[in-house]
Amino acid sequence: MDFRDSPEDAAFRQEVRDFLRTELPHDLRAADDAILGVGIGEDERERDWLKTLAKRGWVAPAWPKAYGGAGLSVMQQFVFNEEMARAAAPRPNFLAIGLAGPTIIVHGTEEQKREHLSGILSGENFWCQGFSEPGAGSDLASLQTRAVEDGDDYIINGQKIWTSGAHRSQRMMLLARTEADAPKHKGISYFLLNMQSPGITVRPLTNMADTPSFNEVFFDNVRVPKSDMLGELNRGWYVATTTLDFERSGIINGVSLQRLVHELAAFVRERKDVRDDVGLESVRHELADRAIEAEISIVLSYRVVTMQTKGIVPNQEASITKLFGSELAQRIARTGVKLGGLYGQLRQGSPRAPLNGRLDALYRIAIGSTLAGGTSEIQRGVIAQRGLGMPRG
Amino acid sequence: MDFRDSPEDAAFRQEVRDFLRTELPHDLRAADDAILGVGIGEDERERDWLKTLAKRGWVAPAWPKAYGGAGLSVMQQFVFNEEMARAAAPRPNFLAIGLAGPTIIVHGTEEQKREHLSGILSGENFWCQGFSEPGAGSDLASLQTRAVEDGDDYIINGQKIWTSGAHRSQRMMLLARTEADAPKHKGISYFLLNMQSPGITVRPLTNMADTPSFNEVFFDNVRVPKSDMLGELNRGWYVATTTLDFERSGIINGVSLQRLVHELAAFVRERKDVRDDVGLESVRHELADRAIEAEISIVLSYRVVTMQTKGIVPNQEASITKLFGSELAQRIARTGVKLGGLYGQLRQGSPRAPLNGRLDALYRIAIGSTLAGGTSEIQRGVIAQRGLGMPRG
Amino acid sequence: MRFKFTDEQEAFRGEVNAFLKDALPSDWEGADNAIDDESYEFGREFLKKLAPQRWIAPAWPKQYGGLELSHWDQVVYNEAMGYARAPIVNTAAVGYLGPTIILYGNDEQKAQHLPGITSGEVVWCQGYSEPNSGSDLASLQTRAVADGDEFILNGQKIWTSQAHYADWMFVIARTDPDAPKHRGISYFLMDMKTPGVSVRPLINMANGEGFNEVFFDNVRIPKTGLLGELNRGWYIATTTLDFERSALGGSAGVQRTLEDLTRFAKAESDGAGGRLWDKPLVRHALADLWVSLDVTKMLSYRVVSMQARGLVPNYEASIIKVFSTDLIQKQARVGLGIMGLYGGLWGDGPWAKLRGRLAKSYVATVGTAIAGGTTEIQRNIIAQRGLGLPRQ
Amino acid sequence: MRFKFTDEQEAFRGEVNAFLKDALPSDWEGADNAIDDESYEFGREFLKKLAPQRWIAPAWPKQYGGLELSHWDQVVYNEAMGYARAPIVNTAAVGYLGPTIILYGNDEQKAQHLPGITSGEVVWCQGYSEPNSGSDLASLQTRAVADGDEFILNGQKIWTSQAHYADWMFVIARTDPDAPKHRGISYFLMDMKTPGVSVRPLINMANGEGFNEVFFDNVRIPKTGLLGELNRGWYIATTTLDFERSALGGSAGVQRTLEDLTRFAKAESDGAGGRLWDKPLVRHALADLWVSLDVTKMLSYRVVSMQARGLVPNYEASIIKVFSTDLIQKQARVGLGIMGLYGGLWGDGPWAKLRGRLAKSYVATVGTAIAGGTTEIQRNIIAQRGLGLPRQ
Repeated sequence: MDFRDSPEDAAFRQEVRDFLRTELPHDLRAADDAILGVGIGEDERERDWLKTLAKRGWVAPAWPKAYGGAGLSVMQQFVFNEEMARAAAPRPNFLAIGLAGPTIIVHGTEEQKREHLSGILSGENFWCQGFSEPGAGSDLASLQTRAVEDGDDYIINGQKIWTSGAHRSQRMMLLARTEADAPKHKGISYFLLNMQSPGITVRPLTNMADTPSFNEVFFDNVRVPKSDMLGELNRGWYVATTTLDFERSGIINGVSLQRLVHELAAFVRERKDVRDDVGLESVRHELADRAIEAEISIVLSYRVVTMQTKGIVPNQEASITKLFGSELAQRIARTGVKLGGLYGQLRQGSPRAPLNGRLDALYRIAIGSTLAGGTSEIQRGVIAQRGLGMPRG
Repeated sequence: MDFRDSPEDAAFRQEVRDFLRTELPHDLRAADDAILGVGIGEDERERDWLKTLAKRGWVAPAWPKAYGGAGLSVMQQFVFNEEMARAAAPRPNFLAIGLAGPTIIVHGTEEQKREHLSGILSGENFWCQGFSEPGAGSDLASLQTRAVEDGDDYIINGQKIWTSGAHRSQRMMLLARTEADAPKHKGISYFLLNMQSPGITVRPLTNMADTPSFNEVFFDNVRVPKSDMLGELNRGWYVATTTLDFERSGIINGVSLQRLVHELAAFVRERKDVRDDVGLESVRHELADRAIEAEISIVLSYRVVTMQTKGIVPNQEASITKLFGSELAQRIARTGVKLGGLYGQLRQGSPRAPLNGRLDALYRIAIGSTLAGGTSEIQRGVIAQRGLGMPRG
Repeated sequence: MRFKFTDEQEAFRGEVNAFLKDALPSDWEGADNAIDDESYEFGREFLKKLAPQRWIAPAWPKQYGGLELSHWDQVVYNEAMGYARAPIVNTAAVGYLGPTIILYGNDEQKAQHLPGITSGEVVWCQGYSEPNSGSDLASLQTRAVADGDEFILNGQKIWTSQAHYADWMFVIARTDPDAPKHRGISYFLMDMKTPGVSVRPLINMANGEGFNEVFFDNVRIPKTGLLGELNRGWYIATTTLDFERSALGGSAGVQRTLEDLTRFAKAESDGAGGRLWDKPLVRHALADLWVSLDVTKMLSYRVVSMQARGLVPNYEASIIKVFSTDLIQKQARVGLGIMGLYGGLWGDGPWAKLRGRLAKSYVATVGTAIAGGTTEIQRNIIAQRGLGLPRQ
Repeated sequence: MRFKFTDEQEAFRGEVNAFLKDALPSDWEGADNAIDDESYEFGREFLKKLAPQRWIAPAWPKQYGGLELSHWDQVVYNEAMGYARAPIVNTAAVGYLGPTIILYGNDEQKAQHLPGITSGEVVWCQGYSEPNSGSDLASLQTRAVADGDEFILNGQKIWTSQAHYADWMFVIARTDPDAPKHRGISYFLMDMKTPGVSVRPLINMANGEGFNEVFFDNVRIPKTGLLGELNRGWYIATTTLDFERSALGGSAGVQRTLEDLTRFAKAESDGAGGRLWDKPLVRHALADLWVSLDVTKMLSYRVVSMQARGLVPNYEASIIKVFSTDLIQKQARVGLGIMGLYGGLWGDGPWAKLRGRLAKSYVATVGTAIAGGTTEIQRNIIAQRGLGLPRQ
């Protein structure tokens, strides 16, 4: 067992670190992005930074070189993501780079790859994920949105919910039912829907996390050409599992959390009034606990990525990592707003908000993180089953 | 609403307090008893104290005066118990005074009352409760011990478990099945079993709490005369519910817990090395939390006793009181052994054990208190049902 | 001992409830934590409806527009208002300022200010906190310098609730910079329309502009605006006032939300053919909230019982603060966990369950835990006064 | 990065397991936390079986009877021993004293003492703590006064594990009362049979006599019993020794108990037609224990990885202490809650499930949490060294 980077990984880490030190403008460094997970948007300077990344193939470092990526190994991707987080560098949009692109690379025709991949890599095209529907809960395959064949098109009717970023997306990864009578997993097709098509209505869901905002998306006789179907007719669920696999294999990056804990420590070191208000010992112990936990989160994610590197599928190991990380994010947020005192409640953007309002953002988002991508309850179920050998609950 | 003693209750409280101050020898004061719940045993000086109590009718203050009690109201009993706990006075054995006696007073014949009550009041006769059996869990009525008629006797065969104090008892409140084919609640009879009868074997269950020790009791063709049956044949379950009602109406006495918290505070005030070891602020805050909770426990028990006084049956109010009190006892124990440092782990009797080893005793007993008399889970079920209007879980 | 409200008190509760049924819209689901213009306007209108009953400041002496309500009646009143989630406006004036004027004000000041409060016409904000003064309020830096018949005020306040809506502010400022810090402070009554006063909102998490910064740039306050003696303002500001009863019965709102949450768990599917409230984890979580609520309620009643007997609650009041803050935060977290993604929605959309109340509570409680003394400070009070542990 | 043991390490694990299968009775359920005469005798016999493999002190240099086992091999060894719940005897000699003698002892001392340890013949106890010295060990009061070829020892030690069984004690005592407190202490090797030594057991909760008080009444130690230089004993006692590897892989025992507990939950009825492990509350509780166990294991591996690379773990080791202590206590509490009344039973009776292991662990952990630095102290280390917060 060895907890060290291999010599090659260490060299790569150094390369990324050097690159970030020399190329990333200092005022673009902000941990907000790593926490919020929004990704680079329309900001001009961030778009310049995206071009800098593109020169190395580091916009989509996991993609094969043939499609404009860097073909990094699983471990190198992890190292890359760690260093980006440590430097608080703005990152390309995950939905496009991490989900849509890789799914198209696996299942797309040559035309589809040509049409979509470059727009994703340039950061011009945002994507959203049209999987969830109201009432379906965690059983995604019970979706009701219909796609009916009509000449060269399909006509879509129905509704999606919890669609992050739908309001600014050019395309949607859309699942719709193309065969009503088939078993639920076998009548679904996967479309690369143009969000400018007539009949689409996007309505924001006002929520406490605000960013990335959730939306409802309504389809009223929306036409999607057959050429925008990804994979085969009625085989869309299998294409979707590829997307979901990419989504699930995302590893909680303990480095962002650790960075935040250290920023909190710095905040406390500087602010005597804060220390006085909450009592120094409480502060010490609470921060110490969070620091411990952030380190644990890092070690746990190392294990998952090491397993993936070897082609082993992490089961309860992934669940433990996710459970621990998401609950830790909540604890850090609570510790943070508590230490921030009255200032801790100020919103991002308020000039008096400590840590540029990241406490506020994390506090509002972290409560959702135990829900998104499998609630804590589900993770505990996996652990009971795979770790302790209990039957399904 | 008024949280004060009524003038009568206040006068009575003062009377008890004066009595305890003048009559209770100082070196008999020890909170151990209140925590352990053993009651006065064979100790000569404690027996003298029992006689002092007897002069006022305060051995069994709840019993009617006709039977040697003081006929106190529910509230007066509570006040009496509080003052006894505050003074850390040794108390008469609860199984005999609190359960066996009152049940006999309700259901016994004149002969049975004559035979048993005076031995209970004098402290000569100890009683144990032969209800639980292995495998029956919380469904007491599923008991398997058989009593078969044979001339003027019944012959008992079977086994009981968790029988506190069986090793030193003269009598047992015994439930046995007298009609095998009847519905389970309707074939049970209630016996006042002489523990000196041949065929009884008492085997201690070695357990971490040690005192009051649990036992198994085995019956091998034990003869009990028909005159020792309490109540009617096959109606024993209804007699038993009387006993169980007396058992359940026992109110957790927050004063014992509060006393312990104050003793802990005194211990910390005196012992600088303890404060240094655990850090003063931690100590302060942890003790403050326990002090708060002890006061809450007291207030909650006041409410229950007030309801009883008015003839209202406390439902979720009793469950809340019990749940909070028993979990609090555990927290106080944990706080206590932690603050005691290495000394906190020493057993009762060890000269270096702080607070005369009461920390040790409480720590070992408190973990069981969430099980005895309805586990915390059951209490939460009652609260969900009666407090929040949910269906049975 | 008595653990029941009297028949008279229950009758009074019925009277308040009947009024509320009349005064609030039939589909009233409650005021939001976040104050916006519309809800604020609604609150001011509601004040006007309260005024004829003398229910704006019911604890005040009758001669100043109150009813001299007993402590227990005030609990009944607050519980009814809290359970109905009636709008809350001008609490600082009713709870702090009015009683302070009654105690320290001269006749002119009483005549000028008290009727406006009890009629619901004039709304006040409180100017105590300053940036970086932390919990040591007395270290304030705002200066007031005498100039003829006026004082000239310069400096800044922070965390001023509803300053942007308020008509007047009661404000403390340093009038003798050379005196020991507690002895050079005076207490002023200031019209917010005075030139030189500017307000900048502090956007807090709850999406509301509840808090503000207020800046004073050569603001001229007439000498009639000085309350009590010069340089004695600190002692006026820190007087414990028997009229502050707004906290009594405050758990009624928590109870209503818990009932809402239970209804939610009853209505929603558990995804396995049952209802959410069949799940043991949900049942236990809600039962634990009920226990905490019950505990908090009992503790408040005890404090009221003490006050009603003329005793001054000491650490007993601190205990409530610790518990109720914790309860509201726990309720928000547990509630959001039970509600899933839907819990995070707010606004009027069809998916926002319980109108986003739990989400709003989750973010609003960040401030609550701090305001009025942190939990740690309360614990220290208990350790010291309740247990006799040494000061730190 | 590598998260797997090598094939060689796994082969070594097999070797240790095969040995244990042979050396322990077939129905071996594990050593008890509480040591009694019988189990102690069994432990000493077990030591004799380990000796031929050089497995008593496998990390020691070969010339002194060890195998110079690598850190990772030691983890494998400890995990196998821990999971088998093999008896633990003489750890102070193997972990602390032996390496100290190797470093500071003269040739005679090495020849006299080391072979007895690696052969399993001689058992040692540690005489550091004194009453009221708390965590400030250096404030010790036991005196050693030179007298001809001897030192005369007077005073008292406390918390001396297994003093009543030990053959020898390594003990620190004050030899210069006028020097600053760290500079007047010397380090002695003392035969427990020396006249004037008396042992009094401290009965602890676990019902065992693990701890003792040891009294010295004019105990004469020959000058050959002085280890290292006079008055330099404090520095010897506090040397961090690279040979102390007994803690590595310590979570294996916790894992076994968790597996036992899971089996219990599988076997027992839930009283409603199912098994205990069907109850969501039980499932979640056990899953949470598994997470904590896994976390503790990962943390230990990280420390080993550092040590294997020659780095000195600092607060990383403190972290493990905090977590594993908490884990064992939590496991005991959760386990007792799941097991109900049966969990509290111990001994060999038919109703004592898992042989009362959880009950014993519940009471035994009271000492664990304190020994070796309280959790609070560990947290302070992390706050200071890991986060740069100011000292208190």
